[in-house]
This record gives sequence, structure tokens and C-alpha cells, in this order.
Amino acid sequence: MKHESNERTSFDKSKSFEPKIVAFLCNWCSYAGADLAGVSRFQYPANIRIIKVPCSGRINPLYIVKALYNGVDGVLVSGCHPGDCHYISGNYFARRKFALVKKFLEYVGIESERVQFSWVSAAEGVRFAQIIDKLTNEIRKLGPLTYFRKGSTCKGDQT
Amino acid sequence: MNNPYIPMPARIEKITTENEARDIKTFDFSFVNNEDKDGFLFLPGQFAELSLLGFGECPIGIASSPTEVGHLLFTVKRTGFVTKHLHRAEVGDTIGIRGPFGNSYPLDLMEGKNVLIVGGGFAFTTLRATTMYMLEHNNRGRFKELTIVYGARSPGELIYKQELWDWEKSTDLNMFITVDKGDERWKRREGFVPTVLEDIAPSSQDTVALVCGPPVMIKFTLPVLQKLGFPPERIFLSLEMRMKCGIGMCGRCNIGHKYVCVDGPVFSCAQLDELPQEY
Amino acid sequence: MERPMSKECLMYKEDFEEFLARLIEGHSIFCPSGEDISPGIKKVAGREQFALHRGPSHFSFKHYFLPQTERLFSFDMASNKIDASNGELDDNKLVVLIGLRPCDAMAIELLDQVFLQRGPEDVFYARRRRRTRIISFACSEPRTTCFCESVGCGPDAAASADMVIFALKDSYIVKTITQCGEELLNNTGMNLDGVSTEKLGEREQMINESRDRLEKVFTSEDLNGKIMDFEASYWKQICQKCLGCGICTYFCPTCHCFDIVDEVAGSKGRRIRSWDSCMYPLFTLHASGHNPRPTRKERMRQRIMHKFVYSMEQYGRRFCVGCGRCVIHCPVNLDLRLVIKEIAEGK
Amino acid sequence: MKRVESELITNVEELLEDKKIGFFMGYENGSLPLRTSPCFVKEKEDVQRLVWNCFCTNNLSVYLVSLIPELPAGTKVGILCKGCDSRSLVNLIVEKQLKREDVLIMGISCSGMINIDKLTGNLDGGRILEVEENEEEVILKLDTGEQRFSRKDSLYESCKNCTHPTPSVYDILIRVGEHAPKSVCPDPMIAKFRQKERLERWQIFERELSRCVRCYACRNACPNCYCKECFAEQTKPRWFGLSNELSDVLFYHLVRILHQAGRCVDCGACVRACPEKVDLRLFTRMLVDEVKERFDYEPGLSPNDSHLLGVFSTDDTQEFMVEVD
Repeated sequence: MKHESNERTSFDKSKSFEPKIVAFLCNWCSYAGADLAGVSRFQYPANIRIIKVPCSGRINPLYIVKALYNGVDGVLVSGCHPGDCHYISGNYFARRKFALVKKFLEYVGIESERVQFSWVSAAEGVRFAQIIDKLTNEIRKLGPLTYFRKGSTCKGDQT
Repeated sequence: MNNPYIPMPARIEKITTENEARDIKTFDFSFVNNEDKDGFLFLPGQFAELSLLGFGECPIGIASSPTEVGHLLFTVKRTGFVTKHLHRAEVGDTIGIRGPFGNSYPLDLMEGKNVLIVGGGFAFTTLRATTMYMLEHNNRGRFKELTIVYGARSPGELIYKQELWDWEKSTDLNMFITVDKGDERWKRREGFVPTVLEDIAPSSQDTVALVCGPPVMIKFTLPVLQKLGFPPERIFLSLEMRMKCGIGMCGRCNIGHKYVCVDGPVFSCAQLDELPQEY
Repeated sequence: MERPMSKECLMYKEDFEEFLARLIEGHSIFCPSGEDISPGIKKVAGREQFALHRGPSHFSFKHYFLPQTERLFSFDMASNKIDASNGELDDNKLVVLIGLRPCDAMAIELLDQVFLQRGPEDVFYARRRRRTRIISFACSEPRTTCFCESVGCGPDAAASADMVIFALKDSYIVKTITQCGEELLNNTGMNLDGVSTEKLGEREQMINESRDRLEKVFTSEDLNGKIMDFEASYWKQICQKCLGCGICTYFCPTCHCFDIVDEVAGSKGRRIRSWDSCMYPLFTLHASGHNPRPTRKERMRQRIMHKFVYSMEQYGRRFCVGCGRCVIHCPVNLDLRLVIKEIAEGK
Repeated sequence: MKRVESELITNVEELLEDKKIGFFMGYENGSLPLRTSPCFVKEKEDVQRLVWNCFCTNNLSVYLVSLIPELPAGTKVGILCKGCDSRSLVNLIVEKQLKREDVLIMGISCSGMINIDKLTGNLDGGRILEVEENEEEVILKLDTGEQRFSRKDSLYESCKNCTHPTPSVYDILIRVGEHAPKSVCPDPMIAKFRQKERLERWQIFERELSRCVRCYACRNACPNCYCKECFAEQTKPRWFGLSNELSDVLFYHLVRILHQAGRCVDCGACVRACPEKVDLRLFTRMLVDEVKERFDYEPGLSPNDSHLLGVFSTDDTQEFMVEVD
């Protein structure tokens, strides 16, 4: 991601709401896909903050809830396609976990677009940029996640 | 009604790393506002809560003596969350100090008596304060003979090294330094503090013993002191407890009905024998 | 609050309505909400919102004086500035807590010892306590779990109350205890006549009736006689079924332990004080990993010894008012009364 | 119920006599009316304290993980298990916290536990003297008269939707009534909640948990929550704040419930332990239904099951993944 593109997007930040999205990318596929997208100059919004993790199986639901609690508006967890996992079965285990996490957070009342999961291989630079674009637009439409952020509901501060 | 939880700002003037493992540092503070400086009257043995905004507080013994004007020393080992961030502070940073809390070593009881100080590892902080207080020229006369037995795991772990060597040469006190295991450059005594204490065998006649060190050292030192004839009411321990408020309200640092932050941290063995063995 | 000769007067139903209405104008009033859920107390806007409920309220009034979370001060880490302005209270009107039972009133008296009398005064507690007047109601129908008599409280104990009201069948006897109580009564400008001996007899009878309903579980001599033995073997057996949750300490009106932690968002933050419980593992965990109270046995022993033995030496008072909340809410029905009885009988 | 009690007592006496078990965990009469309390029976004369009635609500397998390591090696622990308790116990075995041979399971086919709040709704001062129960009714004898309650609609919600009233794994079984296991019908309450609007669901979630005082009774009463250091008590890092601010409370409950995915047997111990009557089942039961419907898996039925999230299958559905056309 070139430096000046950052300047441009942050310039029009004052006008419209720019969501903060955390992307947990698996080091072997999705991170390489993101890198490919950058190297080949595919443009996609700069709202995501990438956190590199060894495998999508490493993501504990605690980290997703912690990200939302810390004031992030959306979370993406992306790993290798089933079968390509560097650790053979990391993403298979993750898939079961993500299915239950997604359904539960949706059930409880957090918009389903806020927490998304995807498989991106190292060669799919274009697809990575499209996913991020789609994700950012969806979350931008939803607006900031205010009802779960730390400090948002001040019941505790009785004088 | 001032809020007892607001820390007094203090600037870090000097940081010295005390041991080779670089996880024990001594911080020298000076209060930012003068009225705090004048109000901070303490005696050796007391402690204070060092407060880092955004991280929390930790109770640390005051390592400097009130006689060392212009210096306020705290020796901190990096173990927990707050101490880890305190070790990242640099000279010139401002942190908060709350206190002084707790009671001091029994200076009045020690008046006109011999004093035996037994210290171990990095728990020598408040004992250093007491030593400096007693060595101060117009205080020295109030106490008779002063014997110090201080040891650490290895030569690198000894703290206040420069002062130790000076005290060894000085005639005001007899200083015994030992390490559990020396290295090739170590020429002095080797051996655990309790065994060294047994060899020196200071007379318990008219002597007060101040002991502070890791629990294992205390466990083996107390029987030696009893063997040497020290009665429980003349052996004093400085205890360590998890503390938050420092003023006897948050209820967590109690041993029996005594709060370590208010009725301690210095207890005589006689007092401790009455209290439940839960510390 | 010195205790002048207490004045007693009689109020009939309508006088009582009038008395309440006038109180509500001049002061902000809180009373038990009567529901079985927290916070258990509510602000009274109109006369109809005040109702008398049987036995102690679901939640004690402790959290009015010592909220579960309280901001000690805010700070800005960048500029190292501390903002300790805790903002003036919503209005400087006097606050009146009405509808407390004697056990809760005594609990507040015990908390006063901790936060006002023993060490340096706690600013936050003192600010609320000084502007609050307490009107307690004598207990006419104690619950099966109440044992206030056994710990030195009673259905008509005054304790920290400024005014005690005895609700008889068709009338109320108002007894002012402290100077502030008397001022409170005079401010409402009600001129009431004295109490006839017949009404006094009715009150006596009501109090004795409720005393009989109180279960005599153990007498205070039981406790004095049997100083709880720290090394005894019964502790292990008593605490075997305890789950180690914090219900008994959070619902106890005299438990006052708290934790101090910093909370940060960006560079701004605040230091808060929030309830803590000696039943939790982190309560006494040292940074070195050593924990003087590693298992539930030690923690349960600390909780009971503190309330019945240590507090006698620290404050000369037992820190239990017999409200029974820890008995009602314990998920495994570990009954403090049976524990004390077993210890008293030296089982 | 008297027949069941006597059968239970004779069984336990036998077991204690020929040293088959070190001690037995069952229920004894509580100190409050309509309450029972867990009891640990070691000697023969204590066995008389054991009872069985429709108020034996605690899930006793919560004690096993912390208790067994403290016992001398080789002592077996006898435990009285209802259908849901035995499933929790088996789940502990599947998660390698317990060895099957350390435990002697005395199963009891359960006809559902009565929700005390539904009985004590309008006592208005009456003192309960005695309680009687039979197949259809629970009768309270008060000093101010008598009150009858139909058994079926004063059960706990989790007992109304119970799928396995009879323990699937046991050494000895005491039959109380014929209760064949039913298939997991998705709990109607959960199905109804799913239809609600997203915002309304969140508001219910917030309102329900705004009462939580963070006493951690729901965690300490749950047999699945045996971690040495719970994420709620970690200090390096501290995951969420200590205040009872709503976002801290919701964080704790969201993550704790997510940790029950594929493990919760819907025994209702957390709902019963909560002093604030928070209906946690409205959220935990959803995962139980989701796991049954999606993976056709019910935890705690047989010790040699594999853990739901410990295995995978290549054709798990992945309709929730982001797709870009």
C-alpha cells in the first residue's frame, strides 16, 4: 500500500464515517494474497488493520470479541482454502468454530456483516482486494459499532 | 477532605541498574511540588505505593533513609504488570507516589542496643534505609554495635554494591557479605545467609534482629536466631502482601485481625506467633 | 450524630401520607424497589411508589454508599494530568433512605466504622453519608432466613437510623433517634400528638411477636465462648460444597472489600474502585505467584473469621447483621447459621 | 419418592461397606424449605441424610475436577447423577479431565426439577411446613392453608425441554419413571427469539444482562468451567475491565457462552445459580440447538465420543463464508 494513498483516504475521513476493521490474516495464504494485491497495485480501501497469525485455526473467539470491545467496527478472519492449509487441518477446525461464532454473534444481535470469515489463497490478490472492498462498503453502511464498545454504556459510573 | 487515592507527582532523577540480570533497578525520585516533599515524612521500614497512570500501583519499600536529604530511592524488581512498565520509564518521567504507609522498624526499641541486620536478595531495600539512618553521624551514637549479614544468590545479584564495599571497610559496623555460589572473581565468603549467620554467631545479649528476605531464607534464619538466644519479641520481620489501598480499607492484606499495610509491614515474631500462620 | 432524648409521636394513616408527601418535596428519596433483582433500591418520585416489603430488601443499601464501580479520578497519560473533580452531586438536596430494616441500618453503622472512624476518612463514602438521612422501619415480619437477634441486632434496633417508624395496624409510631432525625421531622412541619400507652403496648406486642418468629440459631455467648479455631479440622469439611462464587460477599451488607484498577481508552483513562471478594483467587495472589489463601477452604475461613473474630478485635463489633441474604442466595444452600452452630458446638 | 430414597440409601450403604467407593456425593435436605444441598457422605451413619425429591437441582459433577486429584490414588467417587449431570460428567471424560474408572455413577432417571420461584410466588407470609409431591402435583402445606401446583408447568425451562432424562452412562440405575429420551426439538423459546428483529434481540440481551453483578456464580456452578485460570481472571493481559459497566459484563458473558459451544448439555445450573434470575439459557440453549442441527452432535452421551470442536469433517458446510462474484 503506497504511502500517499493513505493520505488521500484519510483526507476525506472528516466527511464520511470510515470504519476501522481488523483483519486476522493467516500467514501462509491470506497474508501472501494481501501482499500480492499490494505488490500488483490493486486498489482497495485502507480501513483494514492487518494482524498476521500463523493459521486461521489460531483465532480464539476471545480475540474477535476483544477487537469489537476495543472499538473496532468490523473483524475479518481469513485463512487458506480448505485443503491448502500449511498445517493440514488448521482451517478445518477453524471452520467449525467460525460457524458457531458467526451464528451466535448474529443471534445475540451483532450485525452479521461485522464479523466475516473468508478463504483467500496466496494467488488471489484480486479476490482479496474485492473482498476488502465489499466488506468495507457493507460496514460503512452499518455505521460505527457503538453499542458494545468499552466506555459506550456507562452504567458503572454512579457518582 | 483530600482524596487519599490521588498520587503525588514525582520526577525520576536517576536510574541505576542493580544486578546483572538487569531486572532490579533503583529509582531516585524528587517531588514535583514542594509541599508534597515537606509533607512526605517517613521512617526507615515504611513503604509507599508507586503509581503509574494507566497501569496501576505497586507497594514498594522506601530504600533511602530520611537523613539522605534530596534523595528518595525505590528499588524495584520487574515481576508484575506495573513493575514491568515502571522498568520502561526513563530519567525525567513523572510518576505518582502515595504514602508513606505502614510502620517503621522499632527505632525506639533499638535505641541503646546492638542491632543485627539479616538481609537477602533484593529485599535489602528497607534494611539499607535503616543502615543509612543508623550510620548518619548524629544518629550513630544512639545505637551500640551494628552487624549486617547480607547475601544473594550470586555476586551479580547483590544490590547497592558500591555501598556494600564502603561499609565493609568502615569501622562503624561489621559487614558480612556472602553469596550462595560465587564465580571465579568472587573472593569473599560463600554460603547461605543462615549458615553464615551461624558461623559469625553474634551475641543475642541486648541485641535486636531485623530480618527481611525471601521466604526460604526467613524459614532457615529464624531457627538460627532462636538458637543464638534471640527472644521472639526482639526479632522483627518485614512482610510482603498483595495491597491496593495502603490505608487499611480494601481488606485484602490482613493476617488475622492485623492489616499488613497499617499495622505492618514490620512485625515482631512475638506478634506473628499470635496471629494465624497465613502469610 | 449524638443521641438526644428521642421523641416519639403517633401518626395515623393520613398523617403518614402527608408526612411522606412533604418529605418527597424537600428531599430526594430512595426506598427498596421490592423486586427480586438488582439494584434493589429506587428513587421515589411519587407517594404511590413507596411500599413496605417483608424482611430485608433483595439487595442491601451498601451499594448506595459504596457503588460497585466508582471512579477515583480520571487522568490523561499524555499530559500526566489528574482530574479528580468528582462533579457536584445532582442536587444538593438532602437524601433520605426510607424503608430500611434495622439489619441494613446496622450494616451502615458498621461501614461507617470502616470508612469514617478507623483510618483516614474515605472521601467518596463520607460525601454521600453526610448528606443522607436514614428512616428505618422496625421489622414486623422477619423471613425464615433472618437471624438478626443472634448477632446483636433486633427487629427494633435503631443503629444508624435517624428515625425509626413502627408500623402498627392502623397507625405509625415515629421515634426520632438523632438530632438530624428531629430536624427532619420538624422540617415537615407536622404537629403530632404523643403516643398513648395503649399504642405503646400494641408496639411492644408487635415487636415481641416478630421476636418469636426469629429463629434462635445461636446465642452471642455461643460465639464468645467458642473462639473460632484457625487450625481446626472442621473448616475443610464445612467448605467442601462451596463453589467459590462471590454471591455471599456481594450480597452481604457489611462486606466492603474493593479492588483498584486503571482503565484506559487511548491516552485518557480513569482509576476505578470496584467490589472485590475474598472468595476470589486473585484477592491475595502475589506477583511472585505465592498465594497465602490458595484454596476455597482458606477463603471461606477468612470470610467467617473476619466477620465473627477479627472484626471483634479491629472494631469491637461483629460484622454480621443477620439479614440472611447469604443464606438465601447461596447456589448450594451453604447456610452460615449451620456453620456457626457447628463451630459453636465444637463439632 | 420414599421408595427411591430407600433404594438409594441401601445402594450407597452397600457400596460404602465393601469399600467400592471412597465417599458418595448426593443431596441432603437444605436448611431452607424447598431446597436441597450437596452432601458428601463418607461414613455409614451419614448415609441416612441422603434424600431424593424434585428439588435436587445442583449439578454435582462440578465438584469432580477439583476433588479427585486431592483424593488418595485409586479411591473411587460415587456420584448421584440425573440425566443432565451424567452428560456433564461424560463430557468431562471426553475432555480428558476425568477417568471413567475414577467415578462410580449412580444414575437416576429424573422426572424434572421444580422451579422454586414458581411455588413461592404468593406465599405472602405463610410459612412452609411440609412438601409433598406425586406424579402430577406438588403440594405445599403452609401454616395458613395448602397450595397445589401442577408439576408439568412448574418445572425449570431446561427440564421442560429435557432430551435425556435418563443417564446414558451409569454403573447402577435407579428407575423413577419411564422417560424415554426425546429427540432435540429446537427449544420453542429460542425459535421465537430468532424471529425477532436484530436490534430487539440486542436490547433483550443487554437488558437481561444489565442486572448481572459479576459474582461469577454461573461460571462456578457450571461443570464445563473448570479452567485453572479463567480468561476473566487473567491479569497478563487483562482482557476486559473490572467495572460492572455493560460492555465489560457483555464481554464476559459472550466469551463464556462461546466457550460452551459443543459442550453445554443444557442442565440449567447457571440459570439456577444466578442470584439476579438472569435467563442465561436464552443464549446458551441456542448453541445447543445450533450444534444439534448443524453437526447432529449432542455432547455427553458416550465417553468415547470425540469432542465436537476437536474433530472436523471435510464436508462441513461453509455457507457463511464471504464470497465475491
